[in-house]
Amino acid sequence: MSVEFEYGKSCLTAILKGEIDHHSAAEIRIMTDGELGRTMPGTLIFDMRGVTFMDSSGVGLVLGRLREMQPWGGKVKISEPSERAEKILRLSGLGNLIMKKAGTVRNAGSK
Amino acid sequence: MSVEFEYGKSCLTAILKGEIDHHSAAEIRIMTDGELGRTMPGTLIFDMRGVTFMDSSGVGLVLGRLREMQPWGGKVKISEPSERAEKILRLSGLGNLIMKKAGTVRNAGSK
Amino acid sequence: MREVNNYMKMTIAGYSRNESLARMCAAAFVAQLDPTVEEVSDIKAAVSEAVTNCIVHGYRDTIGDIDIRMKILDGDTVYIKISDKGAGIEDIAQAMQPMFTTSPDGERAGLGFAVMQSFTDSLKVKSTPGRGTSVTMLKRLDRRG
Amino acid sequence: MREVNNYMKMTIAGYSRNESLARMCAAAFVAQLDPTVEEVSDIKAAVSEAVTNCIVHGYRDTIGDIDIRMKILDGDTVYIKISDKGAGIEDIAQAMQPMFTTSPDGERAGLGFAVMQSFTDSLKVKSTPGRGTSVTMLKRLDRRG
Ligand SMILES: Nc1ncnc2c1ncn2[C@@H]1O[C@H](COP(=O)(O)OP(=O)(O)O)[C@@H](O)[C@H]1O
Ligand SMILES: Nc1ncnc2c1ncn2[C@@H]1O[C@H](COP(=O)(O)OP(=O)(O)O)[C@@H](O)[C@H]1O
Repeated sequence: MSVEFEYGKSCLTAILKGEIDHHSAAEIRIMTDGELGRTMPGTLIFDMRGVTFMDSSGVGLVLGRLREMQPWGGKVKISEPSERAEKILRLSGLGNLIMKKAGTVRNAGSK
Repeated sequence: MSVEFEYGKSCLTAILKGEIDHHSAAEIRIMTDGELGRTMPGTLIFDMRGVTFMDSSGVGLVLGRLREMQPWGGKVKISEPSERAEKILRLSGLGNLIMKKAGTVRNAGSK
Repeated sequence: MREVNNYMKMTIAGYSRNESLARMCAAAFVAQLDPTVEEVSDIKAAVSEAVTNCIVHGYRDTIGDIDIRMKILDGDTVYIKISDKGAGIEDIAQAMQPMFTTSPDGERAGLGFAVMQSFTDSLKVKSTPGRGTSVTMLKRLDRRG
Repeated sequence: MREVNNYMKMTIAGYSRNESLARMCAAAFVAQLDPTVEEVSDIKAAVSEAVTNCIVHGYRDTIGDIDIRMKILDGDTVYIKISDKGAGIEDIAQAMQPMFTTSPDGERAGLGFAVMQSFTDSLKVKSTPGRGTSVTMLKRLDRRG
């Protein structure tokens, strides 16, 4: 698992690559919370194009960041999850956070 | 593991793809011996470019075919084994059957 | 699909880095049934959830052994049993409700059982508080070829 | 390389199709040590030889259980023990000689032990005729990073 961060206007994108399970989610959480604390973005985008596996730990990761950003009213978006990741995200009612290919990363912050 | 056969002038090439272990060697043996019996080639070439794993079962496979072709004095050549497969083949004194990239498949039958 | 009978059992240490080990071994075990990519992903997700639960809830701050048993039944059904000797579950029906979690740090979604259920054909949970928990899953693979 | 302590044990059925299962699980176990491609290949070859011997020589025409234990020692050394409860070996020194084989069909090269020896750092063989055989191998991985 690797995480890379990209900064946009009031928007932080975490580009995730590899497998998201309970083990790697802990690593992603620590790195992401570090960036969130520094930049306090209006929107955090998890870019999931490079995610090859995800279990329900991915949902916990998203819920945890939503809570983390509550103090300043930040939002979380999930960009291009695989069909399977999407299925798991929808199980938890997070389907409305998903951005499909049409709605690209660029205009997500304004949504 | 998959095996494909190519026929040349007095030369049968078995193109091996995948992993050679005791399990798959048995499958390769059955298919190859079928072709050998039909065509009785002067030379059998094992094309190992596509072999991703090989243990000592690969050596047994070669020795077994040498024996199989003894009645008509056929030879066995091994084309482009990986470095690791080569190491195992050399352990058994079969190094002289190896054809490197320079000596291509085409002129192997005349060697 | 070929008719295959097979079994394996393994014991791994309850380190979170072994979640991927468990998934990979499970995928390797079912490979011989020539499953679809989706079927392999289903099994990996279900195994991942069950093993994570042993680590997170069963053993919490300790490291214990996790047992994984896999079998092939009737040539097309994968049997998976994953068990720990950890804390156990007081109320299984409640635990299995979607979004229910006892995780204190809020990083669990309470969806482990929901994923196991939706990605397999059958899920059974047995547990004795103080003694441990086992989940048994069945997954029928599509007969092809 | 990270300092890692870990262990796993598994039991597989002695079907020849499980040779690849054993290799994949062994590779998955060492993956967390961030090994080189060569180191993984060495371990896969050594495991493949040992498991094949259990199947071919230990159990011959029967199917028995093969036990595989793996540990990480001192953060950089892989311990692998593979054992069967099969025929056993009368003369271990003779069996370990390169090119020696008791295989009747002539499809074995007698190089299993030679490969295990050349691809690992240490090989120990214990056997009791009629009771079974175990091989224990150690492989030190290069410390990188
Ligand atoms: N192996 C286990 N040992 C003890 N408790 C468990 C185990 N598996 C599940 N549980 C209990 O069931 C609850 C729900 O589990 P699950 O649906 O997987 O969600 P989550 O893991 O996200 O909490 C857990 O929070 C825990 O209380
Ligand atoms: N697990 C085992 N059980 C019984 N005999 C064994 C076992 N492993 C090895 N042997 C004996 O040692 C011999 C040499 O083994 P090896 O070097 O691996 O070559 P090969 O497997 O090609 O015969 C075998 O032919 C067999 O007689």
